[in-house]
Amino acid sequence: MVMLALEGVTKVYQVGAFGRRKLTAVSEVSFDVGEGEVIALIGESGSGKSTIGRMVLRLASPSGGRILFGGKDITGIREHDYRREVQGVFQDPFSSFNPIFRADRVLHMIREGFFPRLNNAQWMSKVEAALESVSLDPAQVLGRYPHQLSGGQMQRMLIARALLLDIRLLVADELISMLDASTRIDVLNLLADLKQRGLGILFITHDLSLGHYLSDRTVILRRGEVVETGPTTEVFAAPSHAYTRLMLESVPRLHQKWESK
Amino acid sequence: MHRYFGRKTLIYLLTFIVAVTLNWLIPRFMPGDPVLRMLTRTSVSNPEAIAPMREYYERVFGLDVPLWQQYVNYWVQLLKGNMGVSVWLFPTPVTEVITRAVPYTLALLIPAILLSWIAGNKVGALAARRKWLDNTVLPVGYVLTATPYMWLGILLAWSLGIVGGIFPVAGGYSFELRPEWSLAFVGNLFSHWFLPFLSLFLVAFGGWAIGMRNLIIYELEADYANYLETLGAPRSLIRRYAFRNALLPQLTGLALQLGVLVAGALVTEIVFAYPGLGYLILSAIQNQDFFLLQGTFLFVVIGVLLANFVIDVIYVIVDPRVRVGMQGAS
Amino acid sequence: MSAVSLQVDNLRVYYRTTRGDVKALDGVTFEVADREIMGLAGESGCGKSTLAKSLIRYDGRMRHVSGKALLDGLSLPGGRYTKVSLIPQYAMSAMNPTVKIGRLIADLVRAHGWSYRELLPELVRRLELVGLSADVLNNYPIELSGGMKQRAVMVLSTLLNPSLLIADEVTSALDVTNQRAVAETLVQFRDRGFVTSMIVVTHDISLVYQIADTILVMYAGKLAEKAPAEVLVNAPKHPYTRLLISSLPEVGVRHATRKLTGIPGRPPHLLNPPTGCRFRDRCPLAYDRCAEEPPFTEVEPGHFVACWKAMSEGSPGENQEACAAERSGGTPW
Amino acid sequence: MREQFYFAFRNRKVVGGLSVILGLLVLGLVAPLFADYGPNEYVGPPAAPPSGEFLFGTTTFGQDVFLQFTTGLRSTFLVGVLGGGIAALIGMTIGFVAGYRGGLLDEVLNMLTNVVLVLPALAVLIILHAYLGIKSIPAQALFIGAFSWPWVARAVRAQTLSLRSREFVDLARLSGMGTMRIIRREIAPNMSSYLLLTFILLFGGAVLFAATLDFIGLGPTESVSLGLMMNNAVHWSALHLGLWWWFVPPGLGITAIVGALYVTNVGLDEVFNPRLREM
Amino acid sequence: PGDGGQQAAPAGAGGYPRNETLYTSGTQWGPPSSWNPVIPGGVTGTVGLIYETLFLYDPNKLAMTPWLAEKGEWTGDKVYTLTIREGVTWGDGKPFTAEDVKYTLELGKIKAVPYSNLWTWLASAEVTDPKTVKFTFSDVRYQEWDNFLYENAIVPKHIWSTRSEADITTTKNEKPVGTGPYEYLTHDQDRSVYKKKASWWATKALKLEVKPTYIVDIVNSSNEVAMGLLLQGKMDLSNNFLPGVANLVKGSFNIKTYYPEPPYMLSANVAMLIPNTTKAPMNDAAFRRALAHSIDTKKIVEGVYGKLVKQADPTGLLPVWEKYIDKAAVSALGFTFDTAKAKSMLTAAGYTDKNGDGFVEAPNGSAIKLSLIVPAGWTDWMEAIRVISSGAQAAGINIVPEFPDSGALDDARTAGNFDLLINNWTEMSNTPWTFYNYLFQLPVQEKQFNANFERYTNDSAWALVQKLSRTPTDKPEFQTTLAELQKIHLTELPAIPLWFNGLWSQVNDSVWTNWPSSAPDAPKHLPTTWNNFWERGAIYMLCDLKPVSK
Ligand SMILES: Nc1ncnc2c1ncn2[C@@H]1O[C@H](COP(=O)(O)OP(=O)(O)OP(=O)(O)O)[C@@H](O)[C@H]1O
Ligand SMILES: Nc1ncnc2c1ncn2[C@@H]1O[C@H](COP(=O)(O)OP(=O)(O)OP(=O)(O)O)[C@@H](O)[C@H]1O
Ligand SMILES: [Mg+2]
Ligand SMILES: [Mg+2]
Repeated sequence: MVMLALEGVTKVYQVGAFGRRKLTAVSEVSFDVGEGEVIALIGESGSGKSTIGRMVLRLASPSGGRILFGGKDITGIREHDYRREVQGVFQDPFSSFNPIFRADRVLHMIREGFFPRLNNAQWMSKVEAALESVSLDPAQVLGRYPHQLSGGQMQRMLIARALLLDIRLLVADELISMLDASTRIDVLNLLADLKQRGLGILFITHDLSLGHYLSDRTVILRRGEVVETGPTTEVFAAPSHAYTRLMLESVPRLHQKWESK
Repeated sequence: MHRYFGRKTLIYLLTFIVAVTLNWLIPRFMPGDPVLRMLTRTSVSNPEAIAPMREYYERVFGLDVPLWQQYVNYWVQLLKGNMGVSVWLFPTPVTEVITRAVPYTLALLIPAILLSWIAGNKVGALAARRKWLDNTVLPVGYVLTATPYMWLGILLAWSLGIVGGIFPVAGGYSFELRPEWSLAFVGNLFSHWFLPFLSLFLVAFGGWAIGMRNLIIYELEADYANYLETLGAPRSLIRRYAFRNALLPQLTGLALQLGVLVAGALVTEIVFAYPGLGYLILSAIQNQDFFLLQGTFLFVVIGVLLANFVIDVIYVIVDPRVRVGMQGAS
Repeated sequence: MSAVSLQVDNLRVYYRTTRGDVKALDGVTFEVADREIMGLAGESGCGKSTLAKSLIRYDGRMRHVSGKALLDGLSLPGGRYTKVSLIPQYAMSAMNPTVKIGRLIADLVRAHGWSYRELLPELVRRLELVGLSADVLNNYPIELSGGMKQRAVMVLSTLLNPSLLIADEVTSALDVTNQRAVAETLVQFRDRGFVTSMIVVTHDISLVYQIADTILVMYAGKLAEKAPAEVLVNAPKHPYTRLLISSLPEVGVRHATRKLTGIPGRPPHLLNPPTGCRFRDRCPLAYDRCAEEPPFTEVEPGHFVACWKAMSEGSPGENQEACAAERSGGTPW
Repeated sequence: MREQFYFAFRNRKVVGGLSVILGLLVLGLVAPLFADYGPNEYVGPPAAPPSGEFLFGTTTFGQDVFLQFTTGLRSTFLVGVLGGGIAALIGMTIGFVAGYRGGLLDEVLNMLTNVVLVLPALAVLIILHAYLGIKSIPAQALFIGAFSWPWVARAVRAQTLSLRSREFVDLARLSGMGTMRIIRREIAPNMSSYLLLTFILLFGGAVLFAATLDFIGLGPTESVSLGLMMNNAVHWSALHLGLWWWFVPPGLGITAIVGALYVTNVGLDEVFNPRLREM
Repeated sequence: PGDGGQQAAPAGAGGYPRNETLYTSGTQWGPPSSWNPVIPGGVTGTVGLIYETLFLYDPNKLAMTPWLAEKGEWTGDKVYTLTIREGVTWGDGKPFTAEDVKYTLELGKIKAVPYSNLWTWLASAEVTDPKTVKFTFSDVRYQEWDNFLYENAIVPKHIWSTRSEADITTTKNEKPVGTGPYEYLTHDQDRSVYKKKASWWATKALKLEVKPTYIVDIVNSSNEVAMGLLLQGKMDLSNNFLPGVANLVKGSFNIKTYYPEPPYMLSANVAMLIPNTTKAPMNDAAFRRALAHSIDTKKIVEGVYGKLVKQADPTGLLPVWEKYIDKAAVSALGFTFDTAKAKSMLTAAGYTDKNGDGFVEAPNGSAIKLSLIVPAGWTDWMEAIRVISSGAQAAGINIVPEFPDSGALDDARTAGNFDLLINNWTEMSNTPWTFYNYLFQLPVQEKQFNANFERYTNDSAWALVQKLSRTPTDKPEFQTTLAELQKIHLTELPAIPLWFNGLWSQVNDSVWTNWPSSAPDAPKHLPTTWNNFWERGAIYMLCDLKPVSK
């Protein structure tokens, strides 16, 4: 069942003084995300992945096309209501936390915005449940400062933050690219668990192997345009677009050396 | 490039318009009647004579037409280079009063600005290199920048002028001389110029030295410095680069500081009774000569704008980053 | 790979901090042979950059505690640029923004007593080799794109044919396609003799595997394992290396078919690292001997490892087979 | 935070600077309380040099220079705090809003900033003072503040621009926070050390500004200030009559306060900026 | 001559020989800007050194001295006949004629000329022969006419008549051609320089010769600059107010003042406390008198001015008019500082402290809080009103000193929006009439420009002032009218005389000697360069000077 659908979404940035120059970051992008489905949005730097993510999160508005959520144009949904169901986690765990506050502030912000009426005990039990669902020990992470947490812990906490709401779609923008190889896989596995619980995920990455590991379907983006899309296994097994092939050839693999050009 | 200068010009133009309007506006909504002031100040002894004179001079100063027309006239006249007639020094045109004073102010300001900038930067750069120099330059620099211009002026006038008797403490040149191109006269000009110059120079110098020292230290932490270091480049090369790069923010700093320096020059002139713009401004205030005050204000604004513009041009010449940014490349 | 080029012997370098010394490099001993490209891998914070830096230059906070590093008999740090050179991680900002690239190179080589004019033909040749025209010498760094800058820096760093080149995370900020180009250029530089040997620092084992002859894995300020690339990837002996490799998602591995697992726990803090094997707390194979520090010993020719278990096993044991079995679960393509 | 306090109290510049500032502040607050006459009253012999009775001597009228000095310190601190505070408030508001909101508003505010930036502040203040006749220190501070904010706005804008793209801001938006709340609760606290440094510089600037205005006789007329003391000293020929005790203390006071502020600023910069600590 | 003078470079390398040059200052407060004698604001000496007047006024003899005029007399009820002096030539060699006199007076028909009101009471001026001008009046104002005769310079018709009306009132007249002893040589922003003319009519006619070849008048930038120059001997005569100069006179700096002891200076004008008599309680003479008793003028004289000024006579009449003062009236009606008396006077008039705040309230119970204003920056006056306020407060009158900007103060004074202020626009002149004209002028208008700032309405006093103007000085009536005016002033006190401002003058006698002073054998002329004082005899000072022989 289609949950989120992008229809010919375009984003043009005005750059330079008085916006005299135009930069098309995203151009006529269409794809959809189903309930409990992981869509990998893969592309190189500057290809417009984050811009799409931000538009889906309504942190930026499209200059053209529509984004539908549950069949409704998202601009028609109250922002507050929308955010209950769609949340995001970003690339850089270190800059996702305001370094001067305790890390759990990100959780309490949700309370202010969405659950002002819960009393402390109710709230705490909710928080603990969310933390446990991302396999964090509440006692270990609550009340700590961001620099006292590991990258993986931080990202988990951010996911827990999203889970405090009854979200249906999570936009994960490069959420593991800053993590160490060993921690990265744990977060990735966590996302896979969430998917199993019915959460739709828009998984944004430049790392083909990560996209491949997790996603059901893949969208390959290049300079703001979709060059290839399809079920992940198919895209990776038989890339139809030259660009996809080039990327795949360039990926360094263990146990298999690059073929010399 | 065009866009960059277009934008800058727009800002300067806007500033100019704001300044002119402010200038025009303020005296018209403030207490005090300039004409009356002029008449009463010059002790016209007969009360009955005042009313007709007042009427007459209102016309002379163009104060008898509606406000909007005064505003338009003001611009028209201004663009013709006419800033009106001084009330205090009636009937001398304001421009004439100003042109007489300007050479003195420029003679103070330009060398003080340039020399302090150059010397401050050099010494600051040296200080960043040597611990002992740093330990002297830094405190001295802080004391100097923190010194109010007039106080340093007062101290210099008192110590080197009045007590020491080495330099004269007032005026542009001695009263027994007439301007001419002789060694004696130029020497005399110089000796009168020296102390006001020195006080301006010293205060500004402190600021630049500290600025440069701190900037160099930042620059030496920059990636490129680190890289050069890694490649075994000699300290002197790295310092040369750091110095060069630090000069750029210092140049911006110069543009930002212009207003302050001009202000410093004004008060210094007052301390040393140096016959420049500062002294004119003070007199214009004391004598409520709005026209002269407006004129000097505009003059200062135009001067600062022009200097800013020159700095912009220099900046573009020396900093490739601005140029490239302007072309919209990158 | 004949003569030894770089010899590092029990090198200890600490960082001074207010809370005590951070033991970022705590007694490392290894060699890099002539014409060897050695990959240096490990988790973030394990001391890779510290090792790289201490071969070139100590910064204000680094403290040499013991040991030495010799490059062709020259004691390091020393011979910067002519003997040891570095391609920095921050290639984008490595060049003075206000000086033309040609001028920068000229200043730099002259400072080392070379004539820019004489070097110019070679410089142009090398620029062309990496796909840059000689015009870039007349450009300011800002006028080049990120990739161009990276390549210009590579040429600049190796212009004087240093014996040892250290490339610190040169590819991590690049896209896959550029990453490959840069990595291959590094190999070319070695092949053409621009540099004698090379240390490629990276946290990406699969990348380093593509270009390196040998790979050295560090853990918490110490060496864990060094072996020829092929061996290290296919038959690692140190449990840490094994776990690390098995946690790497690869194109071909899918969660649905094979769930990878991470290494539990976090690396120890280097202010007060535990005694004995530093991986002990996270190691599934740890036993009482591990309380004693394992030496970094050669268990097979060219294969060094610091693990009691690995040493006692001597040859690939059952663990190795288990790993191989797991791998076969991946999609074969 | 605690670490910063630790470094602040170990930093010689911070400790030295703060001691001078606090010392003078306490002097200004306390010393006038012990005088049973006003700073403008003729209480001693005219033009007496410093003595046990009149620590800093007396003016030509026989006013107590020490009392004037200490009373003047109060004005100096007041004008510094108020003027610096107002400039900080304006500059930060404009900087935050321009940097965070961006777009047309940013263009307009930026233009405004640039215009005020190139206007020579002292010249503007002089004409404003000349026409309006500033009477009280708060009024003077207001005017000083109103013209010394642009560089703050610029700097804060630049910082906000970079903070705005930090992900915690996005996260705050995702959590339903409004613009002003984000600026107040997410962005500003992150810059607090920077804002403190800015305020210190503005404080010093305002003190110098006020002294300059007072000196040319455009200061608040109904109070005692250090600038006014210098003005009076010069006006009553203290230089020629050799009454150095009349014009040295006020200038020294200003220099000490402003210098100490600058030094504290650098010290704090070192505290907040670990990179500089080693120097 | 202007040009010729400029070309004739002085001896010495670009300078002026010190022993032939007189350095002065104290009059010119801004860059020299006008040498036009017709409009106010001319450079020091424009009238006096370059242009001259028909008469001088001699404050020692209280009499007019013919100058460009040989004589002038009332030849009819309303007719004044003036004979001009022979042998006077303009700087360009043309002779000075009766036509010049007529022409100059008729300039007054231009509205912008300060003496335009002359023609409201002067009917005609006729040249009856080349030496004689006959003036016919519609209203004879003897005092005002005398005043006119010695204060206004005559200009050469042959030059000025070529100028348009607008030119005449706006020209800077950069090449002044006059009859006086000096010609204009050059100027810069901070100085103007005069050179002695080769011949001056008075040398032959009156045996007078000005001694300095050059006069360099230095523009005041501030008093302390003047003090510095004076101390260094680089200035001979400073007509600035130099606070603290008393110390220097006592020291060995070659610095002298007119009197070697307090008050050091001659008196030039009277500073008065002006109450706004249209407001309560200042409209009550009893209150004003009580206020007068509360002021410690001595403290002002000594504390603020360091005894450089003199306490004013209660009548406000300057020392030159000493002989007109009605001593009996002063002892009966005068006031002195006496806080207790001020208090009792207040009580007697119904002003008592009803609410116990330490200050009196008006008889109707309303609180009194008055502000006393002087311009910000006028430090001596600022100090003075602090003394006045504290004195008044001690007597129970709540007066607070305030220092508005001088423009705001001008407005307040002109429009009558003030409680109390200080003003001193009453200068030494040929007649006390100017003083009473200043004091009592009627009608009080919406704007009072330069007289009767207290807005005091007293028709009989004003009638007396007008009568005074129409009375020749030598008539006994003159004295009696004056006495009546003094009585009215002392009983009503519409303005409270405080102190006599000095005719600030300090000389350094290391180059020039024989300065006017109170010493028995010294000249007694006014030692000043102030505008309008040359005609009050200061010109003689230049003739009396002697260079110190080397
Ligand atoms: N706020 C903005 N204003 C102007 N241009 C922008 C803005 N945000 C992004 N862009 C531009 O839009 C293009 C797409 O950017 P985007 O961040 O979506 O790329 P990305 O695929 O996420 O890249 P990366 O992998 O580097 O994160 C880039 O060229 C970028 O410079
Ligand atoms: N200047 C310093 N002061 C104190 N500790 C430092 C300093 N630089 C590095 N360290 C510490 O030394 C250890 C090793 O750092 P190093 O930079 O060598 O790691 P790395 O392996 O290069 O990590 P990365 O992959 O993140 O670059 C880390 O624990 C780090 O926190
Ligand atoms: Mg992105
Ligand atoms: Mg590193």
